[in-house]
Amino acid sequence: MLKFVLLSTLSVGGLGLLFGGLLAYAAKKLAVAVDERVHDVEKTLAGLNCGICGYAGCSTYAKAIVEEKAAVNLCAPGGKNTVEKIKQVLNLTGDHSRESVVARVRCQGDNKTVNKLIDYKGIVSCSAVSQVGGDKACSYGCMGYGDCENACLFDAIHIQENGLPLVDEAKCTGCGLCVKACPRNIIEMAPQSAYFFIRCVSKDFGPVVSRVCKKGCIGCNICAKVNNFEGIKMEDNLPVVDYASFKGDGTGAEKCPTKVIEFVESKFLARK
Amino acid sequence: MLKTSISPHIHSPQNIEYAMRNVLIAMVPALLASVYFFGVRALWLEIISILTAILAETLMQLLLRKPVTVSDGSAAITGLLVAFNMPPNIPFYVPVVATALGIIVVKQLFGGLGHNIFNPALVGRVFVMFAWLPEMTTWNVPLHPDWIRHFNLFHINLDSITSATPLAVNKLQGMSALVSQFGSKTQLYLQSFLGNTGGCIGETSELAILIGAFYLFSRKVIWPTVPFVYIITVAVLTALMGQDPLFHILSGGLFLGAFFMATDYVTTPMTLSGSLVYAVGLGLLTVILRLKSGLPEGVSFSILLMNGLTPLIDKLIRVRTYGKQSKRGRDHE
Amino acid sequence: MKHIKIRTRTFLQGGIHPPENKSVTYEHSIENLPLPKKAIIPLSQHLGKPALPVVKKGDTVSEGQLIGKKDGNYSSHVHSSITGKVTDIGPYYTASNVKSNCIVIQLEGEIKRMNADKPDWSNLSREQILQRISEAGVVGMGGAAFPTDVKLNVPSDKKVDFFIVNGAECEPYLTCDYRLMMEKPEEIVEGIQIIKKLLNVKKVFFGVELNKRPALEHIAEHLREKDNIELIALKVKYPQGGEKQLIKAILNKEVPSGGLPFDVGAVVSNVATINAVRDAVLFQKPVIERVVTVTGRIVKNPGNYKIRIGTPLSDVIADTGLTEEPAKIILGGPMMGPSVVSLDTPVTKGTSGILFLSEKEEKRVRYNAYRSCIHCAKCLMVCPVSLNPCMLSLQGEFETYDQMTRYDIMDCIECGCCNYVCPSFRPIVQFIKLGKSFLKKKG
Amino acid sequence: MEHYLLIIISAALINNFVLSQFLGLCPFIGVSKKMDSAMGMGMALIFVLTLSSIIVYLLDTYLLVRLHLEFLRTTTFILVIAALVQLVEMIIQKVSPGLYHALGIYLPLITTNCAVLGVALLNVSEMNNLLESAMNGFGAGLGFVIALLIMSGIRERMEFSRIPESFKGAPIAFIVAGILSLIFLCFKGFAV
Amino acid sequence: MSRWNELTKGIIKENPIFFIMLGLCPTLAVSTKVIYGIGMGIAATFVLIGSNIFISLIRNFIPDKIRIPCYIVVIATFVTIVDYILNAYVQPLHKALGIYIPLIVVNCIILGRAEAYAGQNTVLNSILDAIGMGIGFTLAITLIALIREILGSGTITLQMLGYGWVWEVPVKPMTIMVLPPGALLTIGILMGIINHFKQKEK
Repeated sequence: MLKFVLLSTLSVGGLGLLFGGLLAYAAKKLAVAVDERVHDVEKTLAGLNCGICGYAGCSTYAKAIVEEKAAVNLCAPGGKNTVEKIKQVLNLTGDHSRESVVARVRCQGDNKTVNKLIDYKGIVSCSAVSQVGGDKACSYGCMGYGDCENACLFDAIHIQENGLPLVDEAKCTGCGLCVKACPRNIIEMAPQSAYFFIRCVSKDFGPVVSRVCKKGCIGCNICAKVNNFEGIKMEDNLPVVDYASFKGDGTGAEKCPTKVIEFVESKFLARK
Repeated sequence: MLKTSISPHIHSPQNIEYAMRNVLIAMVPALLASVYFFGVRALWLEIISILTAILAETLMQLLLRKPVTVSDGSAAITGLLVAFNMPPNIPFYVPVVATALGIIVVKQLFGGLGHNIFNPALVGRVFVMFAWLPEMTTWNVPLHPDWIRHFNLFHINLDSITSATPLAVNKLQGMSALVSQFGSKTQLYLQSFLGNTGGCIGETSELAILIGAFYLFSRKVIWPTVPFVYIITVAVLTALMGQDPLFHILSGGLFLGAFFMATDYVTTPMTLSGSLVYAVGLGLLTVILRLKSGLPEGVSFSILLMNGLTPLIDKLIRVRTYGKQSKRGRDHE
Repeated sequence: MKHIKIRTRTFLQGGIHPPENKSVTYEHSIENLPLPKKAIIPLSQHLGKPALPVVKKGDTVSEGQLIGKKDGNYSSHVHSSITGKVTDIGPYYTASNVKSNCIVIQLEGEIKRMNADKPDWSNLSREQILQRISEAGVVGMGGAAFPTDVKLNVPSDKKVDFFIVNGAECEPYLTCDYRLMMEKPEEIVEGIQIIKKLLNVKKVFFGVELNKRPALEHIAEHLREKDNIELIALKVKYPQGGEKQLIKAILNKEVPSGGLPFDVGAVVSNVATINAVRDAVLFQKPVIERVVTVTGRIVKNPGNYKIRIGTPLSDVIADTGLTEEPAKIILGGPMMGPSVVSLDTPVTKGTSGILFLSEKEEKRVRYNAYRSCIHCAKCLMVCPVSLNPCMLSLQGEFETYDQMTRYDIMDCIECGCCNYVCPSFRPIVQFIKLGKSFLKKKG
Repeated sequence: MEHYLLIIISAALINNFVLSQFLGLCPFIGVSKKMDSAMGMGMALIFVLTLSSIIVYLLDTYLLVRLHLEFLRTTTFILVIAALVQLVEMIIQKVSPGLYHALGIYLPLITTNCAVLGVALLNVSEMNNLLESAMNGFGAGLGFVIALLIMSGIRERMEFSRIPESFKGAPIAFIVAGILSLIFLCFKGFAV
Repeated sequence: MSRWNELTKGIIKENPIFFIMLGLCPTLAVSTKVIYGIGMGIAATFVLIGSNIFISLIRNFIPDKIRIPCYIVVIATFVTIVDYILNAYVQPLHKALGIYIPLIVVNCIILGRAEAYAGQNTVLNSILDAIGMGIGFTLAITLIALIREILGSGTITLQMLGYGWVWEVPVKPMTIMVLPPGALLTIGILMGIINHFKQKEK
C-alpha cells in the first residue's frame, strides 16, 4: 500500500517537477517582451483561457483591450470585479485635468417652426437625407433623424417629440462623437461654464431665414453690437461667440429679435 | 410638395412579390401531380402546411414587433415545399411541426426573409425526419388513377400499399430488382419521369417539376445554371461509380431539390463561379450520400450542407472588379 | 452608309435595359427657349474648385461677360448668360442639392448679336486652342462637368492613341445629344477635327447606340474618308455612355482602378462638349447656353430646348407647361440625375435634361419601404464594374463602412443598375454614396 | 490504410467532436466570430490534438499502465496537456513570430478545451494503438476545423442580419450549431 | 454582502450556464434523461465544493504564477474521487455519463470559481459560493434534461438503481430531441427566451 502511495506521489510529483522545470526554463529562455499594461490587464482577467470573450485566450484579449480598445466587459468568468479592475488599471475612470465640455445643439427649428419642404424617400438618417439636400425648408438646421442619438455611447442625447435633439448634460462626457456624426455641424462642444449660446447655424440672409424659420438668426448683429464685439463677432451672417473671452451679460439675449440666444443666468452668476 | 430621393428614379417592375408569386405558380404543376398520384390527402397536406407557414410567420412577426409580410408569399412557398417533401401517408402533425420549426426557428429567429442561412423547409423536413423516422420512411405506391371518379374532398385516408422508394430498392436489392418490378428499363425511366413511383408527394413527377422550372426560366426568376450543373454532376458521378445515371437523376428528390430548393435566392452563392462550385458540391455530396451513407437519399442534406458552406463560398470566390489587377481585391489589407 | 464600315459592339459584363422613353422628344428639333427674367448662375458648375466672383452686387453685365474666374487649374470660368444687373451674390440651391454661391442677374438692356463669320482655326497653336477652350469655360456636358481644358491637356508623359466621341446617350428619356447629332453633324465633325489636332491622335472612334440609328446614318454622310473617324454602332445597353464602359465597349480595354482614360491611351468626350469646344475655338463663344431635353409624360410641350445657363426651373416650367403637378423633378436622366428640392434650381452646364415625373410614375420607386436583401445576386449580374452591390448595401445598412473598401467601393460608378433591378427596393446607390463620403471623411 | 481513413472520417464527420459530442463547445462559440481566427484556432487545434494524442498514449502505456496507476489518468493527462501546450506556445513564439500570430495565440485556448482531454480519454478507453490514437486526434481536429470554418462563415454573414435582440450572440450561435449538427447526422452509417 | 447573497447569486442571477455560459459541454451531452442531469449536477457540485474549500485553504501558499496548474491538480483529484465513487456505487450513472465525468476537470465553472472566487475569499464564503453555483448548475442542466426528455422520449425519469419513479408523458416522442441537435436547439432557444426576459427587466 505504502509503495502504491509512494509510486503515485512520485509519478505525479515527478511529472510536475519535470514540466515545471521545463516551463520555468522555457519562460526564462524564450521570454518575449510584452507591454507592461497588457501584462497588468491580463492579471486582472480570470486567466482561464476559455475563449468566451471571442479572443484567443486571456493575453490576446488583454492586448486587444490595451491596443484595439476592445470592450472591457467581455470576461464572463471574471464578472463585474474584473471590469472594475481593468478600468483601474487603464485609468478609465475619468480624467479631470482640463475643463470638461458638453454638447450643445445650435438649432431651434423644431417640426412646428420649420416646415418640411420636400417628401424624402430613402435611408432614414441625417447623413443620408443631407445627400439630397435635406427635407426641411431650412437648409442649415436640424433634420431630426437622430444620427447624433445613434452615435452617442452614453445615452446622453435624444431626439425629442418636436424633432430636436436634447442633451442630457449629466450624462454627456464631451467625447464629441455627436459632433462628428452631425452632417450639418449643428452640435458644438462648449465649455461647461459657458452661458451664452447662439442657437442657429444658418448662413442665409435675414429675409431667407425669416421666411423658413421664425426662430432663426437673421444676422442683425445686435448681440455683437451690444457687447461691443468683445468675444463676439459676425461671420457669414452669424454671430460667433468665443467662450473663453466673452464677458458680456444677458442684454444681447434680451435684445435678440428672434430669441436665438440662450442665456444661462445661473452659470453666468456662478462665473462671476 | 416635391418628392426627392437618390437616383435612380425608375425601377424594374420585378420585385420580391413578383418572384415569389412566380415560384408559387411554377409549383402548381407539381402540386397537381401530387394530388393526381396520391389523392386528396396530398392536397390536404399541402393546404395544412401552407396555412401553418402563414400562421407561424404572422405570429412570429407580431411577436417580434416587425411588419407582417406574409403577403409576399415566401412563407407559403416554405409551407408548400415542406408538404412536397412529405411521404403521402404522413400524420398531419408532422408537416405542421416541420413548417412551424422552419418558419419560426430557421427563418424568423435569423431575421426573416433574406437573413436565413439555411432553407427553412429543408431544415424542417430533416428535423421531423429524425424525430419520427418510422413515419417519415413509410412510402406508398401511387393511387390507381380511378380514384378521381370517386372524388371526395374529405376522403383523407390513403389506403394504398406501402412500398420502398426506387432509390431504397436500388440501394438494398440492386438495379435488377427494380427493373423486374417495373417490367423493363424503359418503363422504369418513363414511370419515374412521370411520377408514378413511390416517394415524397411533390418530388416524384419530374415532368411536372420541369414544366414549372421552365416557366421560371422564361420569367427570368431563376437561372438554369445551378440546377443543370447539379443534375449533370450527379449523372456523371453516378456513371463513374458504375450506377445507372439516368435512373439516378430521375428518381428521388433531385429535380425538386435542384429546381426549387437549390435555386433559392437567399441560401445560395451570389457569384456565377461561386454557384458553379455550389452546384458541383451539391452533386458530389448527393452521390456520396446516396451511394455511401446509411440513407437512400441525400438531396436535402446536400443542399443544407452547401447552404452552410455558402457564406464561405461567397467570401472566398470573388469576381475581379473592373480595372483591378487581381481577383482578391483588397481583402487582406 | 457608303464607304463607312460600321461595327456593332458593346461591353459584356452587366448593364440593364430600362424602358427608353426617348420617343417623347425623339422627333422634336432644337428650339430656343425665351430668355429668363432672372438668371441664377452658380459659381460651381464643374468638378473642382468653385469659380471666384469678379463682379459685385449692383454691377451691370452683358451677355457672355466673365463673372466668375477660375480658381486654380481644376476649375472653370463662369460667364453671364444674359445682359442685366447683378442683384445678389449668395447661397442658392443648385443641382447638387446643396446651397452654394450663385450670382443672380436680373434681365435688363439690349442684347448684342454675335458675328457669324466662320474664321479659320487651322493656324492656331495647341496652346491657343486650349486657352480658348479654357476661357470659354467649357466643361463636360454629359453630366460629370469635368473642365474640358484640363481633360484635353494630356500630360506629356502620357500617350494618347484614340479619341472617342461619346454619342451613346444611354440614359432613358434624354435626346439632346441625338438632336445635336441630327442637326449639327458638320459642327460636331469640325469639333472633332479640332480636338484631333489638339491631342495629336490618329484614330477617332464615334460611338452611337443603335436606338439612334438615324443619327448614325446622318453622321456617316458627313464623314470623309481622310477624317479617319470610325463610326461604331453600339448595342443598346445602359450605362454605355459611361466613360469606362464606352472604352470597354469600343477598345475592349479597362481603365485601371483610380486611373483616368488616358492611362489606356484614350480620351472620351461627349458630342455636346465637342460642339461647345468648336464654338469656343472658332468664335470664342463662352458656354452660356446648352441644349436640354425637357421631357416627361406630364410636360405639355416636351422637346429639346436651347436654354440659357442659370435659367431657374420655374421659368422652364412656365414656358413648356405641365399637365399636372409634378411629383419629382430630375436634372439629367432618371438613372443618375439628382432630383431637385427647389424650383429655383438653375440649369447649369452639366444639365442634359429636365425630367418631370408624375405622382404615378414616382410611386413605383419605394425606397422608403425597402426590405431586407434577399441575396438574389441580380445586382451582381448587372453591375458594369463587377462589384458586389449586395454586400455594399448590407454594410451600409449595418454601418460597417470601414469594411466597404474590401469590396472596392471606390470603384463604383454610381450608375444605379443594381438599384434598378433590386427586388427589395434597396437604395443601394445611396448606401454606397454614404459609404464613400464616410470613407473620404476618414481619409 | 482504409482502417485509418475510417478513423479519421469517423472522428471528423460522423462523430464530429463539437457537433455530436459537444467537446470544445466554449471556444467553438467564442472563436467562431471571425473566419481568420477560426482558421488559426483550427490549425492550432489539429496540431495540438495530434501531438497530445501521441504523448498521452506514450505516457499511458509506458508509465501509468506499467505502474498500475490508472486512477491517475485524469490528473496526469491534464497536467501533461497543459504543460505541453504552454511549451509549444513558448517555442513557437520564440522561433517564428509569424506563425505565432497565425496559430500560436490560439494555443492558450486549447489547454482548457475539453476536446483535447476528451480525445486522450477516448483513445485510452477505446484502447487505440499509437497510430490509431494519432489518427483519432488528427481526425478530431479536422472535424473541429470543418465545423469552425462553416460556423465562422455563417456568423460573419449573420453580422448583417436582423436577428431579434435577445437571440443575438450565443443563442443564435447555438441554434446554428444545432442545425449544423442536424445536417451532420446524415453521415451516420457512413461506409467507405 | 450578506452570506445569503453569496449562496443565492449562483442560482439565478449569475447562473453559470444561462448567464455566464460556462460548462456547456456536459450540460448538453448528458441531459438526455432528467436523472442524468441531476447526477451530473451533483457530481459537479461535489467537485466544486471540494475544490473550492481546498483552494481557499491553500490560496495563500500558492505562488501566483503557477496557480492555474495547481488548481487543476486539485480539481483533478476531486474528479477522480467522484469518478471512482460513482463507479463503485452508482454504476449505471457512471456508465451513462461516461467520459464526461473526467471532463469535469476542464469544466470552466469549476476552474472559473476557483480562480475568480475561491482563490481570493475565505473558506466559508467559498463553500457558500460553491453550493450556490452547484445548485444553479444542477437546476439548469435538469431543466434542459426535462425538456429534452419529455419531448424526446415522452418520459420523466427520476429513477436510479431501482429507486424512484418514471412518469409517462402523453406526447409523441421526437427522437431528435435526445440526439445532439436537439440539445443544441433547446439550449439556443432557452437562452434566447431567458435573454428576452432579462432584457425586459432592464
